[in-house]
Amino acid sequence: MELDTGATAWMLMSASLVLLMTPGLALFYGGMVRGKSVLNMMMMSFGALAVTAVVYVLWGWSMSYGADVGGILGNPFDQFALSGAIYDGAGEFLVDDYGVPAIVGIGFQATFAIITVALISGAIADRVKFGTWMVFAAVWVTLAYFPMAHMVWGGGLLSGDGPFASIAAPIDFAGGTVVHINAGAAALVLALVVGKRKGFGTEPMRPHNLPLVMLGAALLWFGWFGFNGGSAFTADGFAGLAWVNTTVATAAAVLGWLLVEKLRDGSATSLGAASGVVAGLVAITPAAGSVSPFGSIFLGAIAGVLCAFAVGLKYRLGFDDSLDVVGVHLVAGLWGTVAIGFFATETGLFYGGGVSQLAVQAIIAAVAVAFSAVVTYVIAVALKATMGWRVSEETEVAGIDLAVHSETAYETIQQGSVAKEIRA
Amino acid sequence: MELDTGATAWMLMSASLVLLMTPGLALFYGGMVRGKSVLNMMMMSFGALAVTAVVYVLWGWSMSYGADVGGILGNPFDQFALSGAIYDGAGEFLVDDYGVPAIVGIGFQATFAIITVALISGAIADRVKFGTWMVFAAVWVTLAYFPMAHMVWGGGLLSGDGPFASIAAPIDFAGGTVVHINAGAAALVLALVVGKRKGFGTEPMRPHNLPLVMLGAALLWFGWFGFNGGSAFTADGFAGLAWVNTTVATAAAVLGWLLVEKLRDGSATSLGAASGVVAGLVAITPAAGSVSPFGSIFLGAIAGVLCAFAVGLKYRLGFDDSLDVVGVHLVAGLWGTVAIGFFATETGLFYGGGVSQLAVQAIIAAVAVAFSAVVTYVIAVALKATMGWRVSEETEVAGIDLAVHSETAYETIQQGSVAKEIRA
Amino acid sequence: MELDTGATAWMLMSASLVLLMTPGLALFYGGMVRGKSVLNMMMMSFGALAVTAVVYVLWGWSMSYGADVGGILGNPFDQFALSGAIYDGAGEFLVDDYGVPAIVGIGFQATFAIITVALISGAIADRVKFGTWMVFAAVWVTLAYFPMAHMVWGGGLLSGDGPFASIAAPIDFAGGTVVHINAGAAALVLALVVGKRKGFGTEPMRPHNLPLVMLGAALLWFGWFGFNGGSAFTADGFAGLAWVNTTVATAAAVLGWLLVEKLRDGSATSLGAASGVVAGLVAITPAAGSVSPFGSIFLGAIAGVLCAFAVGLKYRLGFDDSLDVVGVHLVAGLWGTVAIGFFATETGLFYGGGVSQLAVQAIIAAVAVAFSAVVTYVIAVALKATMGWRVSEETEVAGIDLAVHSETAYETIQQGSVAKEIRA
Amino acid sequence: MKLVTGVIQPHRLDDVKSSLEAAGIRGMTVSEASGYGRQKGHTEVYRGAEYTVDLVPKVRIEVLVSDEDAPTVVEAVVKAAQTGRIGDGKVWTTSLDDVVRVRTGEHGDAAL
Amino acid sequence: MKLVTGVIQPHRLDDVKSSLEAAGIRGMTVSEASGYGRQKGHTEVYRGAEYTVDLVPKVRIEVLVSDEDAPTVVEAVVKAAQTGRIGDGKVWTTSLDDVVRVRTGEHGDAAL
Amino acid sequence: MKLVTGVIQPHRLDDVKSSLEAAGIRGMTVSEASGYGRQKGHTEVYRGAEYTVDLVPKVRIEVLVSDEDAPTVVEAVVKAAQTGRIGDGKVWTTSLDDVVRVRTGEHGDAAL
Ligand SMILES: Nc1ncnc2c1ncn2[C@@H]1O[C@H](COP(=O)(O)OP(=O)(O)O)[C@@H](O)[C@H]1O
Ligand SMILES: Nc1ncnc2c1ncn2[C@@H]1O[C@H](COP(=O)(O)OP(=O)(O)O)[C@@H](O)[C@H]1O
Ligand SMILES: Nc1ncnc2c1ncn2[C@@H]1O[C@H](COP(=O)(O)OP(=O)(O)O)[C@@H](O)[C@H]1O
Repeated sequence: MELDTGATAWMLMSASLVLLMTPGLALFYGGMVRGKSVLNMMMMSFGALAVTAVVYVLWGWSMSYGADVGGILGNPFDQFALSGAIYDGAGEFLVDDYGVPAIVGIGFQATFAIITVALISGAIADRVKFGTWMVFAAVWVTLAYFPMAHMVWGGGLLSGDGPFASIAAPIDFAGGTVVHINAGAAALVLALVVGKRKGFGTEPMRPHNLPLVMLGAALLWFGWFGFNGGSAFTADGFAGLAWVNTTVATAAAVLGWLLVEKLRDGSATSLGAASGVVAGLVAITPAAGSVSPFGSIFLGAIAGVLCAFAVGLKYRLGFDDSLDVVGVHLVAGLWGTVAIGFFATETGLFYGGGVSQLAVQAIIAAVAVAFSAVVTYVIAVALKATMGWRVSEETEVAGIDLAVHSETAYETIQQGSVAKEIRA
Repeated sequence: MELDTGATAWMLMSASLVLLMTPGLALFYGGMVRGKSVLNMMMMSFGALAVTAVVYVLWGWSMSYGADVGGILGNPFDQFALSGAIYDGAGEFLVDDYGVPAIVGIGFQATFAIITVALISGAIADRVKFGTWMVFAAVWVTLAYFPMAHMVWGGGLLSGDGPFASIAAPIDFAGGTVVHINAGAAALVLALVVGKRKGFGTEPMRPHNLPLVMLGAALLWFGWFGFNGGSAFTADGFAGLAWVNTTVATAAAVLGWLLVEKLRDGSATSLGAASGVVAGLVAITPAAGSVSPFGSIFLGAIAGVLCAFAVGLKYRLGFDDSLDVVGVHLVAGLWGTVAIGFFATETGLFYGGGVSQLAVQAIIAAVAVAFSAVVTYVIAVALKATMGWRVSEETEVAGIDLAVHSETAYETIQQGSVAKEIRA
Repeated sequence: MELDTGATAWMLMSASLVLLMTPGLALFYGGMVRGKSVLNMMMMSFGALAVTAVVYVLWGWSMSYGADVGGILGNPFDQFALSGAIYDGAGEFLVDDYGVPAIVGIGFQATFAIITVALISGAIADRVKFGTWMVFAAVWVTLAYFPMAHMVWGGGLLSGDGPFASIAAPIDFAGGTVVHINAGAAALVLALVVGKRKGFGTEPMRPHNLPLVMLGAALLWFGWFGFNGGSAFTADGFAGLAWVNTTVATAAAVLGWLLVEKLRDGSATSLGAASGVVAGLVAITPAAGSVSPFGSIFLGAIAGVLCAFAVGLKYRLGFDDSLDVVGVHLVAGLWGTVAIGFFATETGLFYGGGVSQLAVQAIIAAVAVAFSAVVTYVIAVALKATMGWRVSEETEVAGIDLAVHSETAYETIQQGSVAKEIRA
Repeated sequence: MKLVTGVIQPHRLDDVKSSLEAAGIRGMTVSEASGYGRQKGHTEVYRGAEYTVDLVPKVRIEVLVSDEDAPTVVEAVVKAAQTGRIGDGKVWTTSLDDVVRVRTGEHGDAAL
Repeated sequence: MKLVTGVIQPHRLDDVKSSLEAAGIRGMTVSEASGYGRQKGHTEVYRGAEYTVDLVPKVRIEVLVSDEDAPTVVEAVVKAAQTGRIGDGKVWTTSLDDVVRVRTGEHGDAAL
Repeated sequence: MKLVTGVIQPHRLDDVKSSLEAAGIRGMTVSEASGYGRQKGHTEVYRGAEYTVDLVPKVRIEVLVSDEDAPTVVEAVVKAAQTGRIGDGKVWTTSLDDVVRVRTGEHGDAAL
């Protein structure tokens, strides 16, 4: 295949956009925690980014897209450290079917692994050891993310080449299963294994900086154009359709979420708007290439409504999914994946496509939940038994930033006036 | 036309950049209001974004670019919900003259409608009902924005196909009339209809967070590369020229604004720099494709100087255009539109082009002001009589965030320690 | 050459990304200073941006890429105000060898000049006159940056056409010498000439807003994809390689920095993570096109470790490089430039390439340091003798924002309630 | 000497300042506070979770005065701060043993 | 009348409030403070430079009470704020000359 | 027991702390305040609109001491806070009825 500079330009840009999502998430999450733990929250994203990027180059790409092993994962040694993945035999850059150099695709895919790991951190805010988190990131991305990416996108069990394709070809345009269901199910399991924050449900734990949350949501949205638009793998009509669907579904989700709040709580909130943004983005992710802009309005609005209700579940069921990774990513990820069965313009129920697409979407969603939950549980329990997850109660009360990172996020006059010595 | 992936890549990216401008504006405006109303200010942008995106897909595109009705607007039913706007008869993506899929152009155009509505909100900060604003957004974009876009860009009265083109072809590269004059005139009318904030001109209403303002200005600048660069509709020399003109005019406007401040007030301020950024960006918007980088320096510097003076007018004339939408967008929008008559390298007065370009630019600017003002006035007065615009005086004093959104932007120790119950 | 819209799209985007880096730097630096000088810090970046953009269009491009004068600089009058640089004789846009219009390349190059000047400001935070800084920016970019760009990239002494190319072709992919060594050496000299802040080394000068620092680091990283990726001048495999190397080296640098902190200080900090980001980005800059992703891991990790130690030097040696421009940009810039001699996959020592590449890299690094230091010294001393650099001690103590810009960054309740009069 | 302390509505501060100036008092110290009392607080909602915040923003002012000025000052503060609505706050007076002006070391009424 | 002032651990504020309510006291004024004492502060590290911060976040509460209620209030505050760990803070009582309710101008015990 | 309260320039806090330590006093409570007095404030300008801010940042310190230590403490604070420039602030002394250490419930001088 010849190099297509236009496709390549768009994929380079898409990779850059998706990379930006992780710091965007750090702000989104960081603004939502209390002022005494914002740095730790942000560090969980930055740490996940650092670990995952290195791991991806070493064995992540190979485990996702290397030689298939049982339909579950790629062989990590096949293209270890990208050997054989960048150049062809003649030393020229390998180019994919869209005219995009393989190395660009590698970068693009790495960013998906990164954001998925980072997403999970919101469920266990304010209370876990940074070292345990860093080890978890490396292990989880290896055992849960890379196999899932292989199964769905790398020609594995949940792909068009897998066993369920006989019903209908499963659709996951940009990562409803691999990213959002995966992260959301992991978040649920982790929240349960790690346990509640001291004071959960009784003490106020309100967002300390809502403009930061809105900024984070904005950067996520911006980055998501790469996430969904780039999943067309070139700059064409599908990328454009994904772009428009992403925008309008997200807009509708904001309206849906705000409407629920206005009717139920009496006020449409800015946190609701920011949350609606994410709910809409998540829901449209798997569907962005197969639904119409008109359909996206409904798909998005329903996502907003569903998630606005779902975030309350944790109080009723009593698990401390601190920043609602389950209520937003798992719920909207499931909805978006299943909604394809209704809204896909070619195969969806509402468009006369029958129930087979719906069935296969439900199956891959269920398999994804189960796979992620089991793998996460094993890793989480193993880490609990070895390194331990929790910081001390005193640290939680005094603030994890200070105890774990020896920093406080914001200077106040008093703090600034009492340093005793500076050493380097 | 064949698909041009390069042009498409640039237009996808441009659309993404312009979309980012609205949250950028939310930060820019949000930092400028007091701490007790930052969330409401940001919500006016996010709300405008959500409403306009949905409306655009439903009838906005059709009213802008659908079958012409009297040179004023497109028929909203022609391509309602984008029917017939995405695919050709064979089910292939429609592609425009630049090789860009039509759906990409639809996304790009939607972002312009969104930011235009959001811009207006700065004039009526801190004091209006959120519900009224949301309704205004939907109605105004329908009655004022779509027709203006149709008239200027959709082949209507103010376009090269309209009656004034006999003098000279009117130039509005990226939205001096459609976006900035339109929003600026609407802002003036709305500020007058809605009325002043309690304490305007006597109580201090200083920006509560200037780094946020500067961040917002930066994101606006960044996004504006899509706004102006994307208005070349492909990645070519014109896009490059627009890019360079945008940068250098903006830089010159910052210098112009700061110089006025230094000489008049004694200090060059960061708010002045951020404001100069926007003034320069607005002024170069209509002109970016038809002036030289050298000319842009003067065009931009004059914009900075003009606006630095214009923002003081509201105190003298006594209208509460809270965040100077008139002083910046209307003034710089008018200047930029008219300046083309002087600086256009092919038809401008300074380049030997005579006065016909200048004349036609003045005409389209005047028509745009008049059209926008009249339509806005009717909508604003109708809403005043029905839903009402103003929150109560107590709400204004106590802070609109709390009363309208049940939130406060920043946590303080006291607030955090007194919650009584959590329900979901 | 024919227009290549794909290459042009990527270069337009890259230019936009690099432009964003300067406001990103403003946030990164702004968050690191005390709350009473954040606006001044940010203004140094915005001011450098405004001045440099105008100067670049006037004579910067011509001095960098115009007709060679002695291998040191381009003739400023050759293409003054871009005359002859945009269009060919027939009035068509000039297009470069990659199919990119020359005007796009001009925009891209301008952004490099801008960020380089802004970088220096971190060394002299909190204490210099804004007017002196603005003059310095114009003079320094003219006498230090444009010549260096000419020498390295414009076919001058340090380029592949220069005298050292007989040893091996010097490599500076994206600006290790021109940008980072240049800015870093200038920072060192300036810190020495300007002198220490009152209280340096004894009073606490902690970052006032660490989330702002992390946001700044994120925007820098995002922008750096244009910096390094765009330095391939088209959207191809090299751009992709640069993208992946940039990501993985940066990730490794974060891990390296955090590891040093954990072992030495007991805590991995968020400021360390943000600093590691920049150290990795700087180090990979010259090398991004000539090393492998695997090699980048080591190159980046070493950069993180080196810089984590280097930032302490200023306390020991007693110069007040306030925000560690030397410890990060000079050190990582030197390391990255020299590391090419080890890690370049074609000519590096570790890949059997012998020592000639290493030698030539050391030479160009040394020349760059010497050139920058001497030129900066002359300018700095001249300004000291004429305009003066320092604000008064009282201003430093009370806060430079208030004294120099008549602003304070954040509103507090008291400040908001005592204004006496508003005039315009 | 007396210390007159007032806890008042934040938006009355300017008027109190003017009123004190009118009474010839040219110094005071101000700080932020939160009050809890008859005036009810407010409710905030974050993702459907309702927070009841019963502290209300107030401003505390402290004025050092000579014994004879104390009643005038109390009067001036009360008058200027009064809106008649619940939550207007309290003013109280304490007797002091001594006051020193840091700059000069002066004691007693001379320090005011 | 008396003024009972307490400097306590921030996370005890809620309990103190409940305890005061239980004692029939329905008003107080709260402000942020930092304490320095036996409780040691902490160390922060920025780019390898170590900062010793020996001020610890505290909350100051002020309660105006009648003479007879003062001991009860002191007791209520101390009990609710006590964790037994160093840094629990101090409570002190001052006699007041007068208290005024700003809203009504009432003086003395009626103002409480 | 006495309460010594000082309103001082923020940048003198460190010296005051050292000075108190030297005098054997190992506890105090600090809070932010703004002062209004002879020291003039400053002017800010936002888009050409000028704001006159006449409150100046100060720090308030409170030290509980035994009756006999009070004069020493006042002296120590005044000395350390003095720069001789307008705006150095005030220090005043109040008599207390009682002090309690929350942690132990100790009363009086034992609570200090
Ligand atoms: N007993 C008290 N002790 C200290 N401060 C009090 C007391 N009661 C009220 N306050 C302060 O006075 C403010 C107003 O009191 P509140 O009872 O709401 O209204 P009002 O004084 O008008 O009856 C409170 O917010 C609080 O700051
Ligand atoms: N002499 C003092 N004057 C004023 N406040 C004090 C004094 N001593 C202690 N405090 C306040 O009480 C708090 C707790 O004191 P500390 O000595 O740490 O513990 P404890 O009171 O439990 O012995 C301090 O943080 C400070 O706010
Ligand atoms: N009458 C007063 N009551 C309370 N605080 C006062 C009074 N006068 C001055 N202060 C406080 O002391 C500070 C310094 O006072 P100022 O008059 O500016 O200087 P100086 O005390 O040196 O004469 C003020 O900022 C204020 O905080």
